Amino acid sequence: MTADAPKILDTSRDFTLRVGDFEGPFDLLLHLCRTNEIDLARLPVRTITDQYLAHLEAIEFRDLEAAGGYLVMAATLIYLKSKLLVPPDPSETEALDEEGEALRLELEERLRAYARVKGLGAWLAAREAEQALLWGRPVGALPPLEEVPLEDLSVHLVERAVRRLIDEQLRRRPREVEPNPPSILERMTEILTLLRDAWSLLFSSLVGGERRRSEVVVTLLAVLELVRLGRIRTQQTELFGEIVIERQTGETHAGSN
Amino acid sequence: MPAPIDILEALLFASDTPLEPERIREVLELPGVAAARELVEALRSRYADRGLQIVEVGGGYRMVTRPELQPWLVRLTRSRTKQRLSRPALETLAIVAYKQPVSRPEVDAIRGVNSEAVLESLLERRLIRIPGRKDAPGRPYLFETTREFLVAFGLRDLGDLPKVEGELLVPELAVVAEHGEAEAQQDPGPGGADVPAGS
Amino acid sequence: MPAPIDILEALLFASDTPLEPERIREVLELPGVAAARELVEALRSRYADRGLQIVEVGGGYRMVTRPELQPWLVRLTRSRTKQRLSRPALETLAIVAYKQPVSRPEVDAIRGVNSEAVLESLLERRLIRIPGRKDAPGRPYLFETTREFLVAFGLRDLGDLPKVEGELLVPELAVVAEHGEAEAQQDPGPGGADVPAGS
Repeated sequence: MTADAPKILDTSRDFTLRVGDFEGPFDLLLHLCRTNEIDLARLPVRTITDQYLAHLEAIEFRDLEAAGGYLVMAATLIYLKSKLLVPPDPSETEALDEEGEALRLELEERLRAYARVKGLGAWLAAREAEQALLWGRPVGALPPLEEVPLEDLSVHLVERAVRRLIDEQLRRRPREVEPNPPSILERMTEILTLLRDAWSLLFSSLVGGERRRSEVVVTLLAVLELVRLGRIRTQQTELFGEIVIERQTGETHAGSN
Repeated sequence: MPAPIDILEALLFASDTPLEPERIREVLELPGVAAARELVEALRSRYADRGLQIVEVGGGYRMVTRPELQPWLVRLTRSRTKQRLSRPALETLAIVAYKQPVSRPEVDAIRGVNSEAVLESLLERRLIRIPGRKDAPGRPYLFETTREFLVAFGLRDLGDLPKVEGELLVPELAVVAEHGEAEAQQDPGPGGADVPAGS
Repeated sequence: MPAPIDILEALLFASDTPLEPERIREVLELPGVAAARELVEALRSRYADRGLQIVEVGGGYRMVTRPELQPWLVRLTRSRTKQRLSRPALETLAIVAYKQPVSRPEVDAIRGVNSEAVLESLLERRLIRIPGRKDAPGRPYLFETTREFLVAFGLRDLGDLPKVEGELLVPELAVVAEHGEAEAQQDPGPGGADVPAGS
């Protein structure tokens, strides 16, 4: 690197999405398994779900996007636990139906994979510490590159490169752009704007036609956050039924912003 | 003419990257790579029990200080402390090392969290690079480790990594993966745009 | 405890500036500067007739290669660069040549991949240079070819570049890339880009 060349790479934005002391839902789950000395090959769904939820309450989420990952995991665990409430064979305490068992197996497998990654990370850390004791030369002492003539150069190479690029551009069709999944904040604003004109909204109408999973998750989190802020109320009259979203009456108490 | 061993000493001293046996052979016009390795061994014994040593990393040889001299080197440069990698960075690096080339959605899926910021900082440190894009929806960037990675961790090659039992699985249809993929599709964005493509 | 002479060897090896006798005395906790100088002399005789030597410059000591080994060092540098320019490098150079002055986001957009590393290596080879910044969001650096470029390719001036049919367009994507640049500029993080990971 020439010393006088300005740094063109200056992207170090040191933002981390750490929540509590855990680097994501797997990290938390693995931590719970470790502290309980649980064999990953037999995940006790009931215990682990309760502990996971308890931890979730203790964690302060400053980042809604990160919270999403934790909530998805929580939903998975609760779903598994709900399946245990009606075991196919009442004599067994932790028996899941086929689907539940498959889900549990996947969870276990992913936890095991994550545990391996953590182990490897620790190995790398030890390696790094060892290497930190060794010092190389701060700069090489080789003759600078510009004293070395480049070989086999011909302007036709440059010409050919530019031709190739132009041809590629002609061939390339316009890109189809996927609509961006909205952020939770954007979705919250949208909901509030819609509620200015309508008394109530259906959750399903907010999610959009394609029903992409990311959309549903973002919308649900936005709704939950608005409920928490006291800006809206929700009603669901039956299980898996439509969720109705209403403006919180007496809106003034939440501040009229 | 200077002795080949002295020339080798100067070459190792001057080179800022590990010196492959083949390049030693070429520069010194030795009959073969074996002769190059022999010469390195001879130089090694010259440096036995001294302040410097010759290590094999990243497919070549490098001259470095002995580990026990670290305290004095720290004293010399006072402020210079090496930036250690964070735990998330090390874990992400482990995934890239074992599954390379690997895309961000895959890394995200294994870690269960968004790895964009971590990958970016690893790119910045030149520990990983982008060999291209994956032929998958959204054409996400692929990542692989660099030679600097081998050097930084004192590895001769990727075979020096510990064996893992079982595989690091990439969940096929995991929720996280799908979410990540969706994100990847909306253009590289600020992060994606700034990643160096290893040339 | 390691021998002072070995510590001194490591210090001289790892220091990027000449080492004053006073610094040596301080770091090694020697009784006086004279003792430091004596130690340097002892190390010097260890290196008599070898690939490296210790010279006194700018009021301090430095470890350097012996001048008579320079031809091999040049050969080593050449062995590294003997290959032709890589395809990405040529492509990037072509873009700079035909669209100069051009910013990195624009180069990125045309190539569809990040060109930072390639641009850097071209800068290093002095085939391109930075005449200034673009008056655009993020004020990205501009690149243009150098005289060395003309010399290397045997051109009298840029008018000697062969005409090509059609124009090289900067795709819309440039907006995204430029945005990335903008963020990078506003937010210079703690560690610079060039922190060598290993050494």
